[in-house]
Amino acid sequence: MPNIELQYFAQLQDEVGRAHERRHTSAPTAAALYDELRAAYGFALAPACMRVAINAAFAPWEQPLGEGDHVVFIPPVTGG
Amino acid sequence: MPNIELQYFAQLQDEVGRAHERRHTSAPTAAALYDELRAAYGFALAPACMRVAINAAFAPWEQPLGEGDHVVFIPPVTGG
Amino acid sequence: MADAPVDISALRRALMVPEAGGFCSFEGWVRETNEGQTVSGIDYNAFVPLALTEGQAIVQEVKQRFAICRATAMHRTGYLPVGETAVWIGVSAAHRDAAFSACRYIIDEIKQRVPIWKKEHYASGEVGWVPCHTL
Amino acid sequence: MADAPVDISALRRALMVPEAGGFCSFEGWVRETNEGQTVSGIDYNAFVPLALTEGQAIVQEVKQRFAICRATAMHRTGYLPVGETAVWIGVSAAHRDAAFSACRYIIDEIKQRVPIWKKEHYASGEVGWVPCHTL
Repeated sequence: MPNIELQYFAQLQDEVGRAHERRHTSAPTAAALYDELRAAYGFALAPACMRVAINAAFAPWEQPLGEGDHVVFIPPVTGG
Repeated sequence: MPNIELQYFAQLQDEVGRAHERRHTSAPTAAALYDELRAAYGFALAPACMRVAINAAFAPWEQPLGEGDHVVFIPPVTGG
Repeated sequence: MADAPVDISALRRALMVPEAGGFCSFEGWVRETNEGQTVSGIDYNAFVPLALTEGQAIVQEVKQRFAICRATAMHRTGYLPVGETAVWIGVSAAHRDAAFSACRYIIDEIKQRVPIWKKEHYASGEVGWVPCHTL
Repeated sequence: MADAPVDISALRRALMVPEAGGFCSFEGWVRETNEGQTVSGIDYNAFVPLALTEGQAIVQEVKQRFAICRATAMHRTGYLPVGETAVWIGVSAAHRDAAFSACRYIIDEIKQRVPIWKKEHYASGEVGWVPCHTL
């Protein structure tokens, strides 16, 4: 099972209660990982309104995850 | 014949050779006055591309002139 | 209308109100080339009383037409070398759309209506009145 | 991306090139009210590495899409009280149309794509993540 580096921002960070997490997961894709985390932490946001970044670049939800990948789920942005 | 206070700007000032002029004229309107000055100084600009200000406010070309009026013919503006 | 450099940061500060979330400004700078000629500076000639009246009218218009908080415009007169700020416009608004639209409106109207004329001084030593706005 | 106040006049100066005749800037200020609630300040949370990449991509895009000279964007992170400048964008161009269009494009894209999130602090003592842009 790959080791994934998770970083949380905005409301996800509040829901998890921390900004970083190292997680062993069998989730094959970013989409599956979000489902797993949503079940664990009760995230309110549906993936349809979000994006995912893998290793600090936007990536498709179906991108396979590899050992040591850094994953960030991106809630709707509100900067500016 | 009314006494008119003329002030010249931009290319008109160059054509007249000065910025101010006090002129006795029988021209009944601003339009007639411009024709008179154009004949005298050879202004290149046609009135169709210009506006006129009487007493520091834009005015119709056909506005009658009165004693002591301050008249400025406004070439196409190029500020900004 | 100003015949000497203006403290822009003071003009900007006067537009800051707590309800404003967006601020748009435009500056016109003296450009080095125009129509293929090298410019060393521009002499701005203005009919000041009417330029002030028209400028104030334009600012009133944007306050009626757009949902803005505050707006200011400043235009220099006299000789300005390349790189100097000839015109400054600032608009604050609750939202950015009004700030951009009002700022654009002001500069467009200044270029159409305010009695100011540019005499360009060229590197060649020649001078020339800009005939009219090309853009 | 800056976690402390930035010298805006230095950013502006870096956009001054002799070919530039127009300069448009946009600033986003922390506003006192949002959706009827009184705001005391906003905490900006950013995923900095990706925010930088996206910001640079947006600036590259405007250089390709619009006839501009230079463009810069700055966004603050951390807690800012009402009235502070959270975002600053500046664009210089030969002509004003490109300057306005590029400046507007940059702020619109920042609001759409750059991973930054606002947590509003209300006068009531409550805090809340802004759910999404309403305007």
